[in-house]
Amino acid sequence: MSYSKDEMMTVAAARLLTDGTTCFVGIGLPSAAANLARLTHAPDTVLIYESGTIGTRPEVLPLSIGDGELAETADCIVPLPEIFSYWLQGGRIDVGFLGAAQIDRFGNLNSTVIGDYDHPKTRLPGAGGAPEIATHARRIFIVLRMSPRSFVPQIAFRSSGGFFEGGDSRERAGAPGAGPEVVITDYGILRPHPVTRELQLSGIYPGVDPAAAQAACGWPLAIAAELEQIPAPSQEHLDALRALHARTDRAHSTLHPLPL
Amino acid sequence: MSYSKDEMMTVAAARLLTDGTTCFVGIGLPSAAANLARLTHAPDTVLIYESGTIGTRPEVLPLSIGDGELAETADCIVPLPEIFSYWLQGGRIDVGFLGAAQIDRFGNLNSTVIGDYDHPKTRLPGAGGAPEIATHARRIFIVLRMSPRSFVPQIAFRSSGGFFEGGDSRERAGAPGAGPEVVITDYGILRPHPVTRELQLSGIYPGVDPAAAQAACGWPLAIAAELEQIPAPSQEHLDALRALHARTDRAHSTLHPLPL
Amino acid sequence: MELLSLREMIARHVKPGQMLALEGFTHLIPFAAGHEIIRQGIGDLHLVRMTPDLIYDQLIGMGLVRELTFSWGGNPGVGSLHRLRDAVEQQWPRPLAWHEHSHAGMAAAYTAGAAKLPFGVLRGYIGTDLPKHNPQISHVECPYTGEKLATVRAVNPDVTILHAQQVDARGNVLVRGILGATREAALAAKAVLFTVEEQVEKLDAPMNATVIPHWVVSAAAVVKGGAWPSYAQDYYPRDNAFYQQWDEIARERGSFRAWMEHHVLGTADHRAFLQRIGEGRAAS
Amino acid sequence: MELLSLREMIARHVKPGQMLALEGFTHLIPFAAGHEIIRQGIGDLHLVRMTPDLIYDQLIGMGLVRELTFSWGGNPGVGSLHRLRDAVEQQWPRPLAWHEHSHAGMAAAYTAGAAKLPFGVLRGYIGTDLPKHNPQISHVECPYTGEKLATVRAVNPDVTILHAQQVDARGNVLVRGILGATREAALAAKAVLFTVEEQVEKLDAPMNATVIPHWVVSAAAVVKGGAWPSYAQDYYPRDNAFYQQWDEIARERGSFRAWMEHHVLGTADHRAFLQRIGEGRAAS
Repeated sequence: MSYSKDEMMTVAAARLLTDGTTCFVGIGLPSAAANLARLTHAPDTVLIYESGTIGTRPEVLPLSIGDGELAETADCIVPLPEIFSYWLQGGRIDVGFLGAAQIDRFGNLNSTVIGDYDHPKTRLPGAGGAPEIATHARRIFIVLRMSPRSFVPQIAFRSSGGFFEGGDSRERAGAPGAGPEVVITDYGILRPHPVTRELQLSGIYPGVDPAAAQAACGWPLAIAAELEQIPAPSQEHLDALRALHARTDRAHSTLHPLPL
Repeated sequence: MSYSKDEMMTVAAARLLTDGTTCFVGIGLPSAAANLARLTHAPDTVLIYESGTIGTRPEVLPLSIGDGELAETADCIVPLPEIFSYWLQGGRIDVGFLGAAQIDRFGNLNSTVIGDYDHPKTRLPGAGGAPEIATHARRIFIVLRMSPRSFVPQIAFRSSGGFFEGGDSRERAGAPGAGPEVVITDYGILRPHPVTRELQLSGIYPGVDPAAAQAACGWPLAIAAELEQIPAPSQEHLDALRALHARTDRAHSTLHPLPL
Repeated sequence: MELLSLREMIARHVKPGQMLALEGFTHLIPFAAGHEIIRQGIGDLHLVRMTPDLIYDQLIGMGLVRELTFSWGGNPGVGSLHRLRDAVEQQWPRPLAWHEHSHAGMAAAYTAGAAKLPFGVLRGYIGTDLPKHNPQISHVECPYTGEKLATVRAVNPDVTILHAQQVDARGNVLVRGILGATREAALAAKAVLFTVEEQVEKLDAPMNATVIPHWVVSAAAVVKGGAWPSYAQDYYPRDNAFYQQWDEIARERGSFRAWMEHHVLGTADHRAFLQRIGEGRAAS
Repeated sequence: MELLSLREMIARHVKPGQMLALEGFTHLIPFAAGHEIIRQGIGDLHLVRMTPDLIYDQLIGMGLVRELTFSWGGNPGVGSLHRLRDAVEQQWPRPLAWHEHSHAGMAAAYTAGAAKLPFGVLRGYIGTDLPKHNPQISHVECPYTGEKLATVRAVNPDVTILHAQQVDARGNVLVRGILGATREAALAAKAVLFTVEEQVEKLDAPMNATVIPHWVVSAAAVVKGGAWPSYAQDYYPRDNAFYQQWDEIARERGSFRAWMEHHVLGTADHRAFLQRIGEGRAAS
């Protein structure tokens, strides 16, 4: 059984979701992982997209966060301001699933700029829902492919906060949620050290050398005292993920008639 | 053609509404007057009840501000908090129609207590929507039967503000709306003096002696330089009002089957 | 969400001393749940409602209420709530502390509660005496314009109880018609209980219907007619005649007590209560 | 409300230098209206949108935009908005000032705008660098708890333009499906314009549907397919394939200009625009 790095990563992320979890999902890998969990071991995962759709069960992955599929399969649709006030800030989200362009050793994320903010080398899309997801969701899962360009000693801009300057600096700033619990990469899984809150390699995928993970990280990556050997994806997860991607590719490449 | 004092008062209030006016309506005489206007000379009056029903066209007068009739005939229904934030405070109401237990010479209203607030002689229902209607509606119409007990020199409690202490004290307090434009009574109509803002008798119903109005007022009621002779209700208005009340009485005395 | 009998739902989730909100603006007032609280004699309550209506008149008159937070305390279209007045004016059957808002203020307090903000902001209470008597009303300065605006302290009930039309097999609840501040009261609370007209396999809910998802509902009970004499849109109308009769029933302490004993304390559940109302109507 | 042609509605209501919001969160984005602004060359605009999307990429690339207020500036599910990037990184075709929020902050700014409050409050921006760069973000202290909370200055566009499914004979507008911040953007604005899929005698609106009443709508224009390549629930789906193609079209200045000239400047109206898109698809 062979599988790609992205498949391993998506399955590893999905497995972390237990059934009945209320999950605030961003587009991309987070959406794939959360839907994979819902379609396999966690059928009662409640998916919330920031477009205002609550309890969606899409058959294919949405390309945008507001595809019609999300509205049609939702338990309810609420105005977007309400998603952020009553539902996210209201403390009703168990897990916030985030991606980013860059992460630092304390799980702070940058999705805003590379270079100077006012005269950026590269302007990225920006923070979107992430700052308040990172603040309010009880637990934060981050999904990000590892490379020295994405796992950096110093992010150019803090779009959303993880453990801030480490230690208890997050709690002191008054953020209600517990902060990043896990960073799922294509090498393995990072978790914060319980005291310093610095991200450490805590789990490694089959056949991956921890030294390779360290080489892919832009800061000197510590390895946890007990390094978990993360199992390969099950056939069930792989089959479900591949079927989901196949359905999604078909749906997104379908040319619909123009509304003439 | 004979008519009652209440009929004269209701028709006088209704006539003040021009077509297309957006009107925030309370239960009782205001609701009767606004619906009478809608059913006669001002069919496009937009009625808004604080229950969240916008653009209602009830066939019978609601007993409560949230009767099903209001929901069934509304253009839309919005949550109650939104009525007060987006619609009233949002500056979208032309006319706020208020009643009260007591009024003072500056159009301030009391619907809270008679006697001391903490140990009241008579506890009244309270302010409800009135304080912010009185603040935000562009124009305020007040409907109240006149007597020395209701038109008083000093109200026991200011539930909602009219012209405060008179003069420009309302404007200085930052209330956006223009304040009470007219008080419709069962003797005639009072309007504020343009400078002092003290209410004066500015119009009198047919056959009513201005001295009788003065006797019914708890403060020395000034009479405007030009006292308007208000015409009697038209047959059309009277017929429509009586039919409305007859329909309403029938509807409210109908015993519905219990939901067993 | 768990589906329980009304008796069990109230017994399990409502405790003496709690802050309770039974909401519904004229529409969908959870009378059956209020009556069950009376039958179980759960007291020392801090009740919150925009419009106390008849159900709070009954709870207050039965001596179960310590505090009341509200914005309009009358019998809609009829007049006074005599039991509320008796409690305020004569401390009967026990003294009542009250915290009084305008509707806009109460709405902002629920909205802040739902958003888990400690306060709400409104351009409100200008020129009124209410802030003098309610320390939950204060002011804040706009950091951009310097304007002074009113604030209200958020309201976060221990339990909010609502009535609605339908619950589905998974526990999602459909609310149709006039909403009042029900959603805000629900989301502001630590626990949310529903009585509903019926359980259905799939909600009769078009896209954009108002649905409370199952995972924010603590428990629900099917109670047909559970809002009577208030109403449930598309099920039964408001019993305006009863609202008018209540004025007479509640005017005197004796007639009030007798009515409550016969109709509420003397019946086992809401169906028996409605039957007794029916018997009275047949006899008159 | 008056029903106009799209050309006349834009000509009459949209002026150079205004603050405009074309809202719709992925769904119901008013593309036809944006294209008409481009055809009429109305410039020097301050554009507001949570997600600038392709339509603002086009307006920016055509040099019509002076300022941008936003919270996420990408091509959803695809990547960058290349014209937005070019304006920010290279000041092409003109410099762009930008005011950046989080989604929660933008939502609070629209909500405050709709409520005509000068600011909105949120427990937000904690530990982020955004407040350092956006003076529209500040803080306020809770008068009850002392907690320091974030504020955002209200957003009140001169004109908000939206797309919706239906307008009825009296001018009421039905919006169905994902709402985003459309109602808040509408109610925050001084004038509200709608393009709609169709005019009907009576809206296909169950109780509690989202309807914008006729008297808050300044003008409406029937534009079939007016949200394409975004979508209109129950009318046509999002053209995800076009969103993916846009990445290639907009990557270079030349290909972008050529595409805009051929498809937008070179067509008289939205129908002609869609026909030209269709011709391109048939040829490929």
